[in-house]
Formats: sequence, C-alpha cells, structure tokens
Amino acid sequence: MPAPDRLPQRQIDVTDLACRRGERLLFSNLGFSLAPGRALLVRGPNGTGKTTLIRTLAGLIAPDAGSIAIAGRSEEERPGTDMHLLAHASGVKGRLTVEENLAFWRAVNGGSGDAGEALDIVGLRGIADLEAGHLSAGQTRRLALARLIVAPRPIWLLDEPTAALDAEGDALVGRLIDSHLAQGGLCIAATHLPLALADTDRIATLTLGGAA
Amino acid sequence: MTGLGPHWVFIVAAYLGVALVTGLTIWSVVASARRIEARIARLEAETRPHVVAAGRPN
Amino acid sequence: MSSVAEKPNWFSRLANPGQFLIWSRLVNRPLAVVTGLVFVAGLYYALLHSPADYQMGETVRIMYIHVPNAWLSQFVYGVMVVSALGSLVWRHPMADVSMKAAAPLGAVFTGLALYTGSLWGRPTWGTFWEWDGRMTSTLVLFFIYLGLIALWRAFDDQLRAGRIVAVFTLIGAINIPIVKFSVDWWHTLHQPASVFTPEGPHMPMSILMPLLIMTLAFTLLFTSLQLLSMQVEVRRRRLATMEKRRAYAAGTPN
Amino acid sequence: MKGFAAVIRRDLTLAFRGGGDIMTLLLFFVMVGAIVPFAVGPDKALLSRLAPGIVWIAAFLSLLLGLDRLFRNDHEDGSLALFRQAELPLAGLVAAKVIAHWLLAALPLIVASPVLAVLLAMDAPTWLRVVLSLVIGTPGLAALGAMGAAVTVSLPRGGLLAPVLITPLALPLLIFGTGSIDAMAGNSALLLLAAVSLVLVAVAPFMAALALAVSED
Repeated sequence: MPAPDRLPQRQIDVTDLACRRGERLLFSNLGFSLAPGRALLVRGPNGTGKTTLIRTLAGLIAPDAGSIAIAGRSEEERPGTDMHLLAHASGVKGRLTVEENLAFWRAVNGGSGDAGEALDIVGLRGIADLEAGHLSAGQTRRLALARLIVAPRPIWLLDEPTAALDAEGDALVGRLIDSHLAQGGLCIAATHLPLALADTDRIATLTLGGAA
Repeated sequence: MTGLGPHWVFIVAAYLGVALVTGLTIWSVVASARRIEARIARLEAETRPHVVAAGRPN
Repeated sequence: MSSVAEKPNWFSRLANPGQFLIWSRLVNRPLAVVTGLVFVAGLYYALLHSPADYQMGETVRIMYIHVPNAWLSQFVYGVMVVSALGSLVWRHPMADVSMKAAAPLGAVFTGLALYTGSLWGRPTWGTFWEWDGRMTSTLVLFFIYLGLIALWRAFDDQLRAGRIVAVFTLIGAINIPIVKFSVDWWHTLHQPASVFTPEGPHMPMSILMPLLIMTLAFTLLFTSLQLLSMQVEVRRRRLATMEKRRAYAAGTPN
Repeated sequence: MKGFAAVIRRDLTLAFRGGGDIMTLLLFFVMVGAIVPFAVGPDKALLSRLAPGIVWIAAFLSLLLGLDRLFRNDHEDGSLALFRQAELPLAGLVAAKVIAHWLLAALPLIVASPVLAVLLAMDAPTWLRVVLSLVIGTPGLAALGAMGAAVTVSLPRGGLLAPVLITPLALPLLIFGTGSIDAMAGNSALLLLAAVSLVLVAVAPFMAALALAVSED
C-alpha cells in the first residue's frame, strides 16, 4: 500500500445541479456533499446521466444549473489539478510501452509517486517494457489505475472503474479506493456493478433517473 | 435613360443582379419560415390530444 | 404520455427565445415597410436625382450599391464577432442563433460586393476582375464566410456547434486585419498605380447623399433579414425538439 | 514545465515509432514541387521565377496534410479530457504540441528544400532566402494549423474542413513568405513575415485550447 501520508483535505458540496444531454434533461436539483475520507456511489440504469455527472464534476462540461463548490483549494491552484478522472477512454498510447505511458502521465500530472511501485500495485511490473498496444482491455484499465496512484490527488472521479476487469481486478479497485479514503481522499464512482469496499459506513449512494 | 451606351449596360446589370439576389435571399428566408411553421403546426396537431392532457402550455 | 413531458425540457430553460419571438415578430412588418421606403428614396436619388461623377461619368451609380454591400460584408462579420463573444463569454442562448443567422447573409452581401465591384471595375479597368487590394480582401472575406457556413453544417448537434463556430469566428476576427494589411502591401508591391475611387468624405453632397441613403437601406435590409432568420432558427430548433421527443415517446412506451 | 517537455518527447517518439508519417509528408512536399514543371513546362527561366511560390505552396499543403494527426487521436483515446487535469494549463500543452508538430512537419521540409531548389533551377542565394523565409514563416503555419485542427477536432470528417477554414487566414504568411524571397522586396517582407508568424504563434495556444475545451463539452 502507498505510504499513508495525508492527502490535502477537500470538501465537495453540490447544490441543485441540473444537466442535459442534447435536448434531454438528465437530472435536475441534484445535491450532495462529501467530506474527506468519504465515497459516493452513483447508481442508476444506463442513459440517466452518470457519465455526464462525472464529467461535469471534472469540469469538462458546464452544468445547466446549480453549483459545485470544492472547499480546501488555495487561490492560485488551478481548478482540476486536485482531481483524477478515470473515464472509459484510458488515454493510453498503443505505440508507447507501459512504462513510457505511465512516465508521461506522471510528468504531465506532476506526480511524485514512484512509477515502478505503482506498476507493482496494479500487477503490471512484469510487462513494463511491453508496448501498451498489446495489452488486454483489463490490463489497459489497470495501467489507467496506475496513473491515479503515481500522482496522488485528493479527489477521484471514477466512471465505471471496474469495467473490463475480472474478479481480481474488482478487488484491486476496492483496495485502491479503501486506501485512498484512508488517506483522507474523496471518491465519486459511477457504476452499476457492486464495489468491493471494506467498511461500508464511509459510502453514500446516489441513484439517478426515476427517483431523482 | 439615353441609349444603352457602354456604361449603362454595367449599371443595369449591377442593379438587376443586386435586385435579383436580394429578392432571392428574402424569398428563401420567408419560404423556410413558412415551411417550418407548417411542420410545427402539423406536429402539434398530431400530439394535441396527449399534450393537452399533460397540461403543458402550448 | 411519458414522464418526460412534465419535466422542464431544455427549451423552457431558454426562456428568452420565446420572448425574442414575441417582440421580433411584432417588428417584422414595420421594419419591412421602412426598409422599402428607404430603398425607394435611395434609388430615386441614386439613379435619377444625382449628377454623373466628373471623372467616372455614369458608372458612379454602381458605387451606390457596391459600397453598401462592401460595408455590410464587414458589418455582418462584426455582428458575428459580438454574437460569438455573447455565446462564449455570457453563454447567452440567443447569441449562437444570431451568429448562425448572420453567416449566410454575410456571404450574400460579400458576394454582391464582389459582383458589383467587378461590374464597376469593368469600364475603368477593362476587365471584370482586377487583383486590387480592396477587391482581393473582399474575396478572402467571402471565403471565410463560406468556411464558417461549412463549419456550421458539418455539425449534427447545432447546440454544441454554436460555441465551436464562435471560437473560429474570433480566430477569423484576429486574422482579418492582418490579411487586409498583407493584401494591400502585396497589391502595392505588384501594381503601384491603384485606381482612384472616390471614397473619402471629400465627395460632393450630391454624391454622398444617395450613398448614405443606400447604405442605410441595405443595413435595414440586413437587420430585417437577420431578425427573420433568427426566428426561423429558433423555430427550427423547436421543431427538432418536438421531433426528438416524438421519437423518444414512440421508442419507450412507459 | 516537466509536462511541457513530456508532451513534446511523447509526440516525437510516437511519430518516429509510428511508421513513416514524416516520410509521407516529405514525399508529398517534393512531389508537389516536382510536378509543377510537368504542368508549366520545363523552361528553366520560368521555373526559377516561380520557384519561391512553388516551394511555399508545397510547404503550405504539406503542413495541411499533417494537421489531422495533431489533436484527433488524443481526442479519441481520452487524453485531451485528461489534459484538463494536468499540472500545466491546456494552452501550455497545446503550445508543446504545436512545437512537436513544427518539428515533425515543417523542419523536415526545410531540410528537404535543396531537392526542390535543384528541381526548380533555384540558384544558391535564392535557396538560402527560401530556407530563411521557411524557418521564420512555418511556425506561423503550424500555429494556424493547430487552431484549425482544434476547431474541427470533434468532427468525424474534420480533416477535410480544417484546410478550407485556415487557407484564407494563411494568406499573409504566403504573401510575405514569397515576398521575402525575391530580392526586390527583401527585408521589409521578412520582418513582416516574422511579425505575422509571431502573432499567430502567440495566439494559437490560447485559441486552440479554448476550441478544445468547447469541443469537449
């Protein structure tokens, strides 16, 4: 497990958020708040805006209404540099080796973690010099997870983190989130699959579509 | 207008050309306006029974 | 009817297109009448009441419809830049509607400026096309307008298209002055003697008057067409929403 | 700052490792120059008079060819979305990509220009002025290309549209570029070329970053 040094503290408060995709309004007056060390599971059938919510929190999409307040940031810090987005597209270049991909994201995200150790955790250390194009979907997903470890940041926004992963992969995601929360990090995960997390009292659940 | 001297041809051509093109532009904008209004009217006529039930202001 | 009908769809959020439709429809008729009147006055002055120019003779009458179009080709781009800023900076929903409506009009007026310019140049330069500074800049502006229209049509989701076209409109705005300067520099390099065209205020009132009236007439024409095109665009998006909802309602009979 | 170098290094490794992208651009550049004599006839006097224009048009078209590669695959494999969370602002990363694009697309052309100099009967001093004008002018072309590529990144057939959008805006570079080659206009054109090129290079990262951010929406 990475050294449990405390992550910078962040608090997320979302108040009556509304988002639309094209003409369809996905959800409206959505609110929740997340203290350090907590996780939020976003449930709901496909097409109810789980991915849109994650991308809106990541600042990629401007919401139609409502506000997203993230406390704990210093002024000159650029919004978004204290969060990681794990999306369907993993940002991995096929012609670069596993190591080069990770080194690239470590440099771009100003990461301080050790690349070798991160690869160890996700179980890719053995094929570090293999071109990423040969990786399976599951291995590519693990490489994307390594990107989160190598540049420790307080807020994790995960969109279907366990997609393309086997049972062992699910356990890995659970362990990573647990240790992230233990360090005082925040995690918002959009998934319709169960997440293997240790203590469940750190988790809140938000269901989109229908009930909202 | 005296006979069509060398210059008059160009003046007439210029004014006619401009008149024709602006006329065409006006006509095309008005025509598309009318076409869209007609389609909207037809659609609203189709869904009127449901829409009124849902109480949505038209 | 599915639950979607009750939920406020994005259209009601854009409240002001509704208001825009109301007031602009009121303006349509009177504006058209005023434009017609100003045109009648302008044409009367331009064709019948003003003298022939001492240097260019009767062909000065072509100037009365060339200059307004040349002025509009730049004025309309200005309108698009303001709308682009409105769309990007204030995210005003009507901004990209006005930008989309203005582009084809801009192209039409620029095309007319080229057409009348070449006819005006024919008696003086002897050819329909002369690579002089102003005409070439107008030609480049014409290509930029066509490029913007092509960009608009390349997108299927018109809502997302608005802000991307706005960015390119601003990129164009930064480059147009540079293009104008470089074309003028290029023109003086290859053809020092440029044709004297009575542009400045030193024109006698008898020629300036028709020019001003015709310019006003064409600007009014643009304004009325712009408003009408914006209404059409708003209604077109309303239609698209209705057709999408019909597909959605048909698709999921819940 | 590390991110800046990392982007350039990554794009360079990708290009060198990824098959003959550079070769195709070079081939296209030389071929465009080489076909002109077949079109206008092999008369040497005429060719050497047209040579500056031909070289610049060939360079301009080759740079347009390499445009599509600039942001498209980063957009498709999700890197662009992740760039938004990078240490360096998006404009910085776009600037790095423009430099990488220049190194990969424009520099090889300048290196290959002697081939065209020979084919188009260019004498040595003219060729030197051609190289100088290309060195100063192509950064502007690369920057303009980046803006065109950024605006059309989310369009499936965007590669077709970007050249149409940026060609009218590239005229100043073409005019001052060729102008700076023939001895008569000489220095004033070169200075103006440098000015336009600098303006475009300064503006491009911010406008392209804005276009990329809006296309991600």
